[in-house]
Amino acid sequence: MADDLKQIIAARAGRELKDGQIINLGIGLPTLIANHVPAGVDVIIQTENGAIGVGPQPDPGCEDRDRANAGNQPISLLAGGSYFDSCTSFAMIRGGHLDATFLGTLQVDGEGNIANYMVPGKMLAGMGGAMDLITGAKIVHIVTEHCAKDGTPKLMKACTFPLTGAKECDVIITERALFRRHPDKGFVLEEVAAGHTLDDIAACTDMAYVVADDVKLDAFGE
Amino acid sequence: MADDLKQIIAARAGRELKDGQIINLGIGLPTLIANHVPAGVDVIIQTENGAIGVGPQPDPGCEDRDRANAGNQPISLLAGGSYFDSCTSFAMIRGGHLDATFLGTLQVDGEGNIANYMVPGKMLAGMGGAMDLITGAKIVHIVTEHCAKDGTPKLMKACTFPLTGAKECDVIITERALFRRHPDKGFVLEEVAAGHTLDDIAACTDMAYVVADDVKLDAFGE
Amino acid sequence: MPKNKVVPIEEAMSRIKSGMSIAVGGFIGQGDPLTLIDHLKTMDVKDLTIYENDAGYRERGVVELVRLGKIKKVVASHVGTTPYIGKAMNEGTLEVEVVPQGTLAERMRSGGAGLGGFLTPTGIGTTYGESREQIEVDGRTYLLEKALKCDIAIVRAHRGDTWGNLMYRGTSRNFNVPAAMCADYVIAEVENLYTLGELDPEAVHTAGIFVDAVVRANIDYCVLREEAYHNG
Amino acid sequence: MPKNKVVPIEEAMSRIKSGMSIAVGGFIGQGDPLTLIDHLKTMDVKDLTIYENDAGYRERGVVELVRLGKIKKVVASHVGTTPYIGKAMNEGTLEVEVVPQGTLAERMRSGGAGLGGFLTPTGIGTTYGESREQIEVDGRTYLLEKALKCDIAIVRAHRGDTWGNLMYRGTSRNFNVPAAMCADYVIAEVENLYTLGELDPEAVHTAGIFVDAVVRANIDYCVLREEAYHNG
Repeated sequence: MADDLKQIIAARAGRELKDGQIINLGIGLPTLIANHVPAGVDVIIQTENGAIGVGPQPDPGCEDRDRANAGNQPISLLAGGSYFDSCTSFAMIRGGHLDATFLGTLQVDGEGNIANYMVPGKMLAGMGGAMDLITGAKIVHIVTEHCAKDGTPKLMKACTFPLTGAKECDVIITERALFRRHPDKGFVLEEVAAGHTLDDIAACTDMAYVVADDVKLDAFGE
Repeated sequence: MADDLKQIIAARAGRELKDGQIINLGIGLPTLIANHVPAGVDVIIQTENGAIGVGPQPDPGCEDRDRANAGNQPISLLAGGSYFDSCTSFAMIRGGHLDATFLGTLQVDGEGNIANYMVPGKMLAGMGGAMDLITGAKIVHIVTEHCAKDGTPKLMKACTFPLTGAKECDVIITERALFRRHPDKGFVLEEVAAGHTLDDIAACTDMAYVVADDVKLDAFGE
Repeated sequence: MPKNKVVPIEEAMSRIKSGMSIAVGGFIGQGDPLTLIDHLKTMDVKDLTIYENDAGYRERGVVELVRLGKIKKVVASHVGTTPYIGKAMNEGTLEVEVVPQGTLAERMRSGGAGLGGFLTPTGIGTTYGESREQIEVDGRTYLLEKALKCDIAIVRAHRGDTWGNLMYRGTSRNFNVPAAMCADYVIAEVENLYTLGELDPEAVHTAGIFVDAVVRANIDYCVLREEAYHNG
Repeated sequence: MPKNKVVPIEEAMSRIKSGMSIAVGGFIGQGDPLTLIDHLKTMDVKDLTIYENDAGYRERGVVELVRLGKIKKVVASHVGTTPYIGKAMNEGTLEVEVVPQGTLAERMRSGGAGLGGFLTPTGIGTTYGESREQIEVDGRTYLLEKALKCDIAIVRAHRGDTWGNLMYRGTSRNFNVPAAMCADYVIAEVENLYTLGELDPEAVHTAGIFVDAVVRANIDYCVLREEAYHNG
């Protein structure tokens, strides 16, 4: 994914953060969201390999192999942070102690199903902590490029790859749009990024959704 | 139970200890076994409320309410000991990491059943950690006065009180005798304390047992 | 920056309502949250269900709440250290349920860890075991013990910071760790309150993520500790 | 006095035989027991089954043992950080089973804690979940995940004493804690070896009761740590 698209998505995702939330950011694009926490909002970042209170990346030369996130990037620890083992980490995650998680995906569908760990017969990375995060975090955000590299929709009628989580996705943020799932209406298109139209979104989205009455066009600009 | 009987039982139980064993001692009489560890034998004592490496009782004036055993007696901690929470404590106990436990009882029978936590309609103390200890420790020793206060046998044909553990007792040590359970023969009377005869033991023991070919009479004297 | 959870005791404890379930840390006085229990004695609540290893030691601890008629039921591994509990039970004013100590601790942890329960060999073949569903795994039979989730938890730590990171002292750690995990609202009383960053991040026993409110202990436990063995 | 478990690496590792299951601590290089893995590379063993969060990072870690043909199967939550694993799997020289990270950690802990398994909501409704027995508790469906018990565990600690009390550093703690619980024979390599009593009894992460052999690390992890981010 192009860096500028990543930054657009991360910036919009950052604006979903609420003051005081405890969050976990997946590897790759989701990690960038840490750079887009709005002013006046304090969030606490947990990393599933065993730390909470993750701070900014240390300056070059000050990294430490034993202070890293789940993507092996060096981290610092804020005052009040602590380290723990994997069982305790997933007690936090599975036990509903995280307010939100942000994860990338291969596919997501209108039922809230997420498929992001394997392409049958091709690629098996493994689900890592994603299955637990999707199950345990109070709000599950999918942050992803709207379409796959070959241009096919990632927001599907129904996921075709093995699921990482069933009916767990709450919010989908792409470089083109933001969808939020409501208990009865399913996914609602709330925002369309500047440069895109409602028709554009319809054309590149197989997933069932409804358009919000007050859908915001030319969004993502703030 | 009279103190001298307790000391006889604790002394004999102490001689069951092997160098390097990790053990847990129940509240009351079993705790006395710590004073009867034979010379040249080092054992490590775990207490289920959350310490391992329990050392001698501190001198008067040096006790500390936060360094106590499961019976609330003050303890010291030997070099190499550590503290932990109840989940970790029972991970040790249930997980088979203890070599032996020594517990008192209300009743025990020839099947190795142990009943030591309630008298229906009369007394409900609760099993505390005993059920886990009986299940998890590699060798379960029952240390008890041979008969109840009213003179009735505690070594029963079959326990009548609710069981704390089923078929888990390996060794029974009373002030009169030592029985060890063999896989096929059941409990074998191995030792009779000085001052008692084989007939005495038979008269005060309802539990089925066989007498060892090399049963040691006038024992417990060392 | 993690938020400051230090609140007046009245504010934290006002979450407790009649009929609620409360997990209580401590082990026959070792680590019992006596400041919070003392406050609860003054509150107009009743029909509480307590999950704790025991009910305190002699006349101190949850047993005091039982005497005041605030407790409907105690679920514990052992109530032999508080004779009044047996009396109340026999008089029919208190329900008591006893469960194995390791099982109770693990049930709390399971609730806090989002598990539905666990399979344990403890209790197989006993009357207690008959009260549980049995499940066979690879030829061995286990009891299915359900996760425990409480409305409130009250715990005591020796040190705590403003976000609720906690460190316990000696054998006072015990049930405070799992109790602090298993409730919707977790109140920690701390003997010594620290600024964020003062506690060693490698040595924290309960991370602040599990804790909702931090209250300063108003009991001098250090004096209590020294006196404990001199006054019998 | 707790016994001295410090032994030469050859003696500890000679317990490993072909066909055994081995739990490995660490997380994509953070806390991986590289001294022990390096030694295993020199040993004449094969058909090992590895339980680890991953298979190492890039070309370092358990992946090296896979390259040498010593590994039959890897059970991990993620193998994406070691591209060779996918290659070996596709070529049919290696079996790979992936399980959720929290499930794998908890399976190790359950094995070490004497439990038969646990009920987790993780994986419900997925293909993965279909490989597990489902159990309903109070109206909610869970997967039954079985406890894991291995023949051997190899872990790395930053500090350890002669009895095997261990302390980890930063995010290197991870799977080292549950791995050190779940095996019949647990080998810990320690970067820094301490005399009994030097480690704070309040701050020990893995108690020596879980550990069978202590080996001195022969890798300068402090140098490795400093170099890690400078050489890419």
